[in-house]
Amino acid sequence: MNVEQVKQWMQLFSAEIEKNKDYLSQLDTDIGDGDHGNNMARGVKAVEAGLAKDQPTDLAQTFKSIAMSLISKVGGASGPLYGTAFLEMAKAAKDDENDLPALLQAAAAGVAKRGGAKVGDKTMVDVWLPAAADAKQGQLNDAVIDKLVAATKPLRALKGRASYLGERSIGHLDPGAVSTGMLLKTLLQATK
Amino acid sequence: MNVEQVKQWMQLFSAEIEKNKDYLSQLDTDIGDGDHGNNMARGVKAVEAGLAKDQPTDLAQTFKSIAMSLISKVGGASGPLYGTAFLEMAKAAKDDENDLPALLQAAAAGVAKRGGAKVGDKTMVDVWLPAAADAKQGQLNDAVIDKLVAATKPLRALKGRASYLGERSIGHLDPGAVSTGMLLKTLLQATK
Amino acid sequence: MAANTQTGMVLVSHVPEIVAGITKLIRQVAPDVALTTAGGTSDGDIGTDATHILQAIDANPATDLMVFYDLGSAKMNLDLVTDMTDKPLHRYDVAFVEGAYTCAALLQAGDSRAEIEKQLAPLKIK
Amino acid sequence: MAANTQTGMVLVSHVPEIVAGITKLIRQVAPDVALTTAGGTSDGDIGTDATHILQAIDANPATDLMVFYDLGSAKMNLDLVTDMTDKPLHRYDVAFVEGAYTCAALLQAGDSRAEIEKQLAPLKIK
Ligand SMILES: Nc1ncnc2c1ncn2[C@@H]1O[C@H](COP(=O)(O)OP(=O)(O)O)[C@@H](O)[C@H]1O
Ligand SMILES: Nc1ncnc2c1ncn2[C@@H]1O[C@H](COP(=O)(O)OP(=O)(O)O)[C@@H](O)[C@H]1O
Ligand SMILES: [Mg+2]
Ligand SMILES: [Mg+2]
Ligand SMILES: [Mg+2]
Ligand SMILES: [Mg+2]
Repeated sequence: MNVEQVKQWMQLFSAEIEKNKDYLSQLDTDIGDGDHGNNMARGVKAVEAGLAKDQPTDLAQTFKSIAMSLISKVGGASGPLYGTAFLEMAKAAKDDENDLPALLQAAAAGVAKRGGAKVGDKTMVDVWLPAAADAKQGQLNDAVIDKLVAATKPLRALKGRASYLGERSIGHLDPGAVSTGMLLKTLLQATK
Repeated sequence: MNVEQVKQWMQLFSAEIEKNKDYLSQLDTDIGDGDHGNNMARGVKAVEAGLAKDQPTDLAQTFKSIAMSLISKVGGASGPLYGTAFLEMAKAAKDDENDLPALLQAAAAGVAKRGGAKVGDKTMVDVWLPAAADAKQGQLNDAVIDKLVAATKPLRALKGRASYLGERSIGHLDPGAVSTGMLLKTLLQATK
Repeated sequence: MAANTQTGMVLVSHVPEIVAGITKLIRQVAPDVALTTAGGTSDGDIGTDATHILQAIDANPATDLMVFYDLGSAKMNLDLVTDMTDKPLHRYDVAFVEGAYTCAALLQAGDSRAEIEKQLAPLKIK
Repeated sequence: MAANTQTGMVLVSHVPEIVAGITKLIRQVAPDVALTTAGGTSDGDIGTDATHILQAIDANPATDLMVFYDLGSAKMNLDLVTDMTDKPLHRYDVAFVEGAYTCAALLQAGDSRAEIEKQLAPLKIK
């Protein structure tokens, strides 16, 4: 992975979020507070502005810039979660790591730690952790990602706002899992 | 007890509260939110205005008028507590009860029930319940009342705002116990 | 998944801003819930009084009310008010913000009072 | 009985009015406590963000901070911020209003953090 690919990734992700903003907010209306699309849209806009301003020249700087934008602008749980993912990739990249599976592994572990969620709790962690494991096996692709996202639907939420709904959270996709699916699919596109 | 005596009682109590407003608020500053004097002053002013407006002709109406004024104007825990005391006396008076010890008994039981406090919890109940029992024995006087009030000082509060302070509530008089002392002493004056 | 609007919520706080703020938090997840509030005394001071609480109860369109409050004097006023209104009042001695948020989210999801009470049980602290 | 002003308090909420209201409630019993707040996002929207929380931490004159919050995203932002500041942050997963009120009353009475933590323990609900 290199700086140009990350920038490409962020452009693709940004476009995807913009396109699906209302959809993500609708998913979040069903089992949350209805702001996930707006939160992410605010986030990716800040990421683009941040990269333009910071002009990072190496991977670590690039990830750090993205992380800081997400942390300060998303304004929901997904802010510190995605922010931590990119902070962890920045840390790994500082140690000269640019292998995609290793970076994803660091990101996924960071997200899981930040939220205290396990796989099966119906959060974005349900996509992050298995996807990172699949990437390590060289088996991450769009179909795998779609399956991980879809698998959140029958679950009962144990973390985040949806967990307040108890049983009522069953039968809905987790909004953060859906946006994580978009993040990973655009990553595959940008690095293929 | 008759209507004229109750009116006399309220005038004496009102004057006593007015005179000790700052003292009561200071006691409440030490182990509460510092408003007990103001709360009571607002309450007794409303009582006087209420009685002038309602022009009650029997004991039950008189107690009811006092209760409603306290309930709607005190604005602190002492509002529902004193309000309940007078509501209970109004109920008892409706059953043609005008014997002072019996009325006090009804009031004290009402206060204890409303606040869920026992004797020893460092609240106004520490004065109400023993004083009502003493009245029944014909042994209620100023010295007895002063002793009951003073006995709240070494206690640790288990109810009300002071209970948040735990051990720190020890060594202070309970403000509601002090105002209850004033209420009972002026009652003795008005009925002697 | 229609909201439960037969059961309403009443919030009682010593401070007007607290119930105004919780209302904002709740409205994000529960736009349709029958919610009324009494923040501060009738005169707008810090404190609670029965008159103000009765107004919030009367103003609530629901028939059955779940009530949340901050501190003890609100609790005593609530108990007093229970004797003064015909509407069934259910008082919860739970964490104020967290309990009210949970209740609102579940009413919006259509849950019954009995179902919601199960979720409120672990939040009891008073 | 001098107030403990070495230990401060930070309140984090999704909604500005909630922390403004709790501050009013607290100031009645704890005029001298070192208290700062972050209500809503930096932009004034409903939500929380690390930048706003950091501002409240920096603005607090105390050296050791006890932190209270409403919902989970505030908690995650707090944990993130813990890595970004030198001030020791102690996060309490307790009932928000009730925990903050208790803490403030005890700091005003001069209690130490260790003593206060004992009183906060029964309020843990998160
Ligand atoms: N504790 C947690 N661990 C992991 N992911 C979480 C956690 N809490 C929330 N999330 C994720 O965040 C998403 C919601 O994000 P968003 O709507 O932006 O934040 P908020 O819930 O604060 O409004 C959820 O769909 C879920 O995937
Ligand atoms: N649960 C209770 N049972 C009996 N008395 C109580 C209770 N809570 C508070 N009190 C009494 O009320 C007094 C405080 O009254 P006040 O200052 O007017 O109300 P607040 O505490 O709401 O500001 C206390 O000193 C105590 O005597
Ligand atoms: Mg959301
Ligand atoms: Mg949100
Ligand atoms: Mg008081
Ligand atoms: Mg008060």
